[in-house]
Amino acid sequence: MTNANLRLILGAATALGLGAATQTFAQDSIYVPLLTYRTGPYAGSGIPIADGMRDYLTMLNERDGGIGGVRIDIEECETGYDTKKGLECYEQVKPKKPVVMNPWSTGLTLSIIPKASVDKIPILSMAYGLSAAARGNVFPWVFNPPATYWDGFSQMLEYIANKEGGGVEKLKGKKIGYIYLDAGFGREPLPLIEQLSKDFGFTPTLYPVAGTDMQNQSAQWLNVRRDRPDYMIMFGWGALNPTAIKEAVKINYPMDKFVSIWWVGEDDVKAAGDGAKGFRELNWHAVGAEFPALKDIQTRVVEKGKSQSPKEKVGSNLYNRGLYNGMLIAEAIVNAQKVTGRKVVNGEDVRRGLESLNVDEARLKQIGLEGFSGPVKLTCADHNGHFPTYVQRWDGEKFVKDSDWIKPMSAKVDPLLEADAKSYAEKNAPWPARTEACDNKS
Amino acid sequence: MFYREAGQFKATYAADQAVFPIRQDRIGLALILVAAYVAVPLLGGDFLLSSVMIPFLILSLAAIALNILTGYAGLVSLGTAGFMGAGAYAAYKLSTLFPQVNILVWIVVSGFASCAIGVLFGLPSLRIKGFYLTVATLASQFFLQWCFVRVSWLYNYNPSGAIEVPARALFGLAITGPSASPVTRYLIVLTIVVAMTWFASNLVHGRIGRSWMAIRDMDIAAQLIGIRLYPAKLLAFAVSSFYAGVAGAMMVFLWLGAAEPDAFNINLSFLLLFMVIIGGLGSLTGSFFGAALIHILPIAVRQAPASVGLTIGGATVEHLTYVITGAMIIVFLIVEPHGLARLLQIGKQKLRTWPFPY
Amino acid sequence: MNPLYQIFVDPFVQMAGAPDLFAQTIWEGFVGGMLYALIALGYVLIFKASGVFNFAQGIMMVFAALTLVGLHEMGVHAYIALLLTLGVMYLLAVGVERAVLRPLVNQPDIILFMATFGLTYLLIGAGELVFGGNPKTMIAKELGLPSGGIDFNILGGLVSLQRIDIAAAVIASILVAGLAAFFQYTRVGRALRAVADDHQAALSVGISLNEIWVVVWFAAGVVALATGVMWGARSNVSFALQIVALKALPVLILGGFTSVPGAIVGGLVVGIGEKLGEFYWGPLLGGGIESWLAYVIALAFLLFRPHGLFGEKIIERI
Amino acid sequence: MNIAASPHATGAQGAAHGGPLRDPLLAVESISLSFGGLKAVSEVSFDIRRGEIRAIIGPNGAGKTSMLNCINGFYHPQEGRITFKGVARRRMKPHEAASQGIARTFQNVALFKGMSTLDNIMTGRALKMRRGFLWQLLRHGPALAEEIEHRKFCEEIIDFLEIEHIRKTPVGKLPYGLQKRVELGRALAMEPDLLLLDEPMAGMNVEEKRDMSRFILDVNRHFGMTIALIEHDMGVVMDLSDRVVVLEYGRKIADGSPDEVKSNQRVIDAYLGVAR
Repeated sequence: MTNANLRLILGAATALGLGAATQTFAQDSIYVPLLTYRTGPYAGSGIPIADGMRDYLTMLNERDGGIGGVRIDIEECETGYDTKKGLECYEQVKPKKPVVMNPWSTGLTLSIIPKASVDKIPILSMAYGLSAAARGNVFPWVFNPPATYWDGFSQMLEYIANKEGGGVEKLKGKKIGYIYLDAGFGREPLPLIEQLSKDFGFTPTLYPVAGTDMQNQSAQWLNVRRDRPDYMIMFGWGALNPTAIKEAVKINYPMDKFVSIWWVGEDDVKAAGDGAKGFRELNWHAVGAEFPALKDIQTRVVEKGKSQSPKEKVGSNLYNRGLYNGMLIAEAIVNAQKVTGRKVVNGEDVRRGLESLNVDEARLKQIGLEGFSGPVKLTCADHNGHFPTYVQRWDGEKFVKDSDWIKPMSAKVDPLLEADAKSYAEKNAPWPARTEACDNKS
Repeated sequence: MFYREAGQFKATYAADQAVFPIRQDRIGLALILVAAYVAVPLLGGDFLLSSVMIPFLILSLAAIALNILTGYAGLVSLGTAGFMGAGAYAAYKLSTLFPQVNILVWIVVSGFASCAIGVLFGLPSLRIKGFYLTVATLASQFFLQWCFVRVSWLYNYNPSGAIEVPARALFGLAITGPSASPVTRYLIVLTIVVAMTWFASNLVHGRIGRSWMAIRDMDIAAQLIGIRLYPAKLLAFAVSSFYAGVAGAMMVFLWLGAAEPDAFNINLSFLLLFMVIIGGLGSLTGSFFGAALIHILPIAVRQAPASVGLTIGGATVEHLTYVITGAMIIVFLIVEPHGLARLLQIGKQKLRTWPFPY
Repeated sequence: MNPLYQIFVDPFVQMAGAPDLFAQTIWEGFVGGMLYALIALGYVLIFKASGVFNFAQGIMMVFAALTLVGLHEMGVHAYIALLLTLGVMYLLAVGVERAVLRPLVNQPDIILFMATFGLTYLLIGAGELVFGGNPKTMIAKELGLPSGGIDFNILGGLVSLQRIDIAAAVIASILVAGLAAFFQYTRVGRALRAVADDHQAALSVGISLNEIWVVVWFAAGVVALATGVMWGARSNVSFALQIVALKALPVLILGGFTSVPGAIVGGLVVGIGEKLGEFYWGPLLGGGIESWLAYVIALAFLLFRPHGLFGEKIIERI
Repeated sequence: MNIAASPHATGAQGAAHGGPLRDPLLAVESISLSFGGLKAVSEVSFDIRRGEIRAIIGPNGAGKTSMLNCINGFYHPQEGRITFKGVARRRMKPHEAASQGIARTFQNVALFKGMSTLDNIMTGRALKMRRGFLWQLLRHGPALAEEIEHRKFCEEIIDFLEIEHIRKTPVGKLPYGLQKRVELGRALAMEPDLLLLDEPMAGMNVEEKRDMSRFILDVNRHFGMTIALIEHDMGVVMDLSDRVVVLEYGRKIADGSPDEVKSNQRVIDAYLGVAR
């Protein structure tokens, strides 16, 4: 280590550090950082999600002048879906007193979960991250509505059972293939599969795809061809999705028996051409732009050039996913204002706001999203809600609703969740016990 | 002008064999240490400590690890991240199996686990040379990453598939976990990095370092003067992966706070190689330079538009960062192929003889 | 079941039991291997002519495909986009020669290797900056590439060949034959072989090294474009594809850095080997072993032939 | 320089130049070496006696360097055996040859280009330095003492070779003549019993050659080091060496004192290129 070297770094770094610390923020706005990934290997899903989140909040600023009259200070920080960059973003936005953190990466979520209670910033990891975080009594600062991956898996099984004529007993003797990204996310359902296959008597066959081989899946699909599973369930991400759908088309796998978790975008399916018609995917919100809120976005944000999204992407599956996330943020803030009576809320307030979140059908209608999704209601104990989802079908042009709302198999999933939350707290002992008061016991 | 060695006569070989024979260098080093131990923690904010200094130091240590292997022993490796992972997972296993032992002990001891794995993957280096060996190290990278995903025992069967960092304390002061202050973590990282740099410096300036460099420069001649290539190369792998392991353990425990296998992916190996080359092959100082440039420069680039009041999308900045980093690598290689460390050396040489260079 | 049985008997029983699947596996491996071979060919071309281990070859593949699709998205007709992309690859070759190779001539191999790392980053950044970071769909249909499959009811079952894969094999063969003819029958091609043998000798017969470098980098760019189109059609066009390109490195180990036939044979060995390995032996380890299998095969192989399948054994002299 | 006084040095002190010589230090018996079908050395026998300067000469491609490579274990002859200090062997690894006391310099300088002159010569002490890894880590106490002791030794070599001024210069930047000298220094640092010099004067001007000749003679006379030498400059060979062995196409064609060799008809033919 030599002098010139470090002095230089120190100089630059001090400037950065002080710069970040001394920047002042007018306390007449609510600071909502959006940790997004518009670059890197997963940018394909990251871009529409980021646009959806951002556009919804921008629309509130444009239309209503913010929330409760207080402007939302929106700032994006690019993570590239990389935990290290994500942490840098976290540290960068922290001094500006963010009211809620949307990490949009499982790795980053895991990194900041322990920090949340210390930094007093609630984490909203919408249907990703740590499933066990649904247990509000263990993770008072983490929220992951509206469903966990375990819920999702059980809902897909339920869907399959319904297709077979209803009732889980119809799963008996069936062979169900599971193709997944061989990483934490795709491996998460494995214990559930092990248990449910015993309970329901189906035979699981597993097809892991390594992160480095997402674009090279012919061996997995040859295996599918050999094993001839009755149904395929997919937990894919990034380039895994389009490649898998193409390969499935290639081996003539019946598309109506191919169901995916909720991370497949239109482009992923389109790439496979006509053969992909009939592909199924789980979802909990509508696709399309025929909602008043989305129309407001079109007129007030996109057409004014205040969005980075191309016009035709507004209303696409993952755009609406981001929008739903934006809606949860906004509703949490609304709720926080309601609970605390303050207009300019902070992280602790929004945590309370999230814990007593109750977006029922009336409220959805009020915010211009009637029929966009099911109601969502969180409690102190349940930070997820385990809400029903539905299955949508690719008709060659767009996704259309293909099933009714399906409830998760909570009886099967809950014990696993409970055990997992307990084990997390034990492994991370001393895990702080919940001291936060509860506004919403039920 | 102040950088002069005039009047500093060395009466003993001991003085001349010192790592820093010139007095100003020793004073400079002392000043840096004072700055690092006193000024940075006092003046720096959380962002500076957590996102600039801690990653910088940890990456520097990892770059030293790679520099020992590549810069000193001449074995180009693309598997450093895998070895870092080995250290991180070892530290995690050890700290959860024996929570009563202090975590700092395990962070250091975990180096031995990655050391063993490094030696294992170093075994082919006897027969394989040059780029062939480089590609062979990729085998270790991908295989280790697969193990981190597949061997559930390594991450205690966590459904998240990740390793998490439990909160641990030393003498009642939290050193890992969320309540450990950035200053504490920074000082721990700094101390480990300084100590290990000192050890590395001793090693490379002595017999072992000379035999590594001899192998790097001309392995045949090295053999003919009695250096046994295989043990020396394996030792380089062992020391290098030990350092990488400790860096990996620190990365998870004192920087990231939790890690998925993807934290140790091939891109990290690439980045470390950049750091070593840009900083200077065969220079410990260079490892710090390289880490500074590759880690801190992009942060500066990301902050730059905002600080001058420009609003450029985060994605654009990210793309620009790639372009700038790439261009910079090429430009640096053209301007000074031996890295920043050599530039510094040349600068010092000029200062020494200034104003009469001849 | 006895693990030895599982490793040494069972896979072969399966192969014999379902010959159609076996044939299909070989075919899939063959197609994948062809593409690996093409990427490896790009490395070999450049290594032979300039001694540079061009790490950016993988990125050149993505960059070429991205340029093609990006231009098409901007409303350019597919074939014109193809021509323009070729132009871009030529400019890239000229640029690399001017800005990277020429200033770095006579530097050690490792320095040039690192410079291509810089090039990799530059191309990632530039590509995403211009065309955006979202993955794109390859314009296979617009380029007149066939789609769909042909099914053969043979071997007691079904062997299904994709038309696009057949096209890939045909195009790869044409490219290889074309390159071979180019080296054999043109002045620059012959000069190129001379350079590969001896830089000094080439200079002494009055061939400009700079010119040759441009030609070689352009040839590697053309190969990259072809590979990018094919691989892009198999999944999509995004920078994640570069990881696939890394698979060409074990191919290089097997084939040797300097041998064109080596790249082709090595590619096929790796492609077929990893498919067979994943399909028949993968399940023993829970599958997904393809990510490292090729590297480990190559590594094991290196221990016996340290200079690859076709690489020349170097007698060390002092 | 006190190489002779060091306990590791050979016992043969001050053998008179050209005088009666003792037992052979090294004997080469019917060595054959081929690469593929190409015979580099075939059935060559000769010996090197303690304390002498033995020259190996021959036209280009005669197998001289291959011969040296066999002696220090870099090549493994297919046939024949080599007896060094009374121990016969056919296969040996280069580092074993080094530890038994064979050092050498190279036709094309094989210095460690990235290291300074001093470090190159210090590397020659590698075999003599014994402090283990842990001491090396600390570089204090015994490790430092050892380092300094060997530094002293190397400084003596540096003095002897008159290269004090380039002590800290990276050898890659030195002119060729100096590099050759540093290489000799590195070989001397090994305190070998047998020193193999492969064209130590190639590419040097007259003055440099004179210096180098002086160093070689000094090393031999004052320290009694046995030297085997390949050289093309006949004047130098005739002046320096006690006995000369002549190779052509891998075969020995003459062996004897410089005068004998000079008048040997086959040698004259070989050098004049008479067709046979």
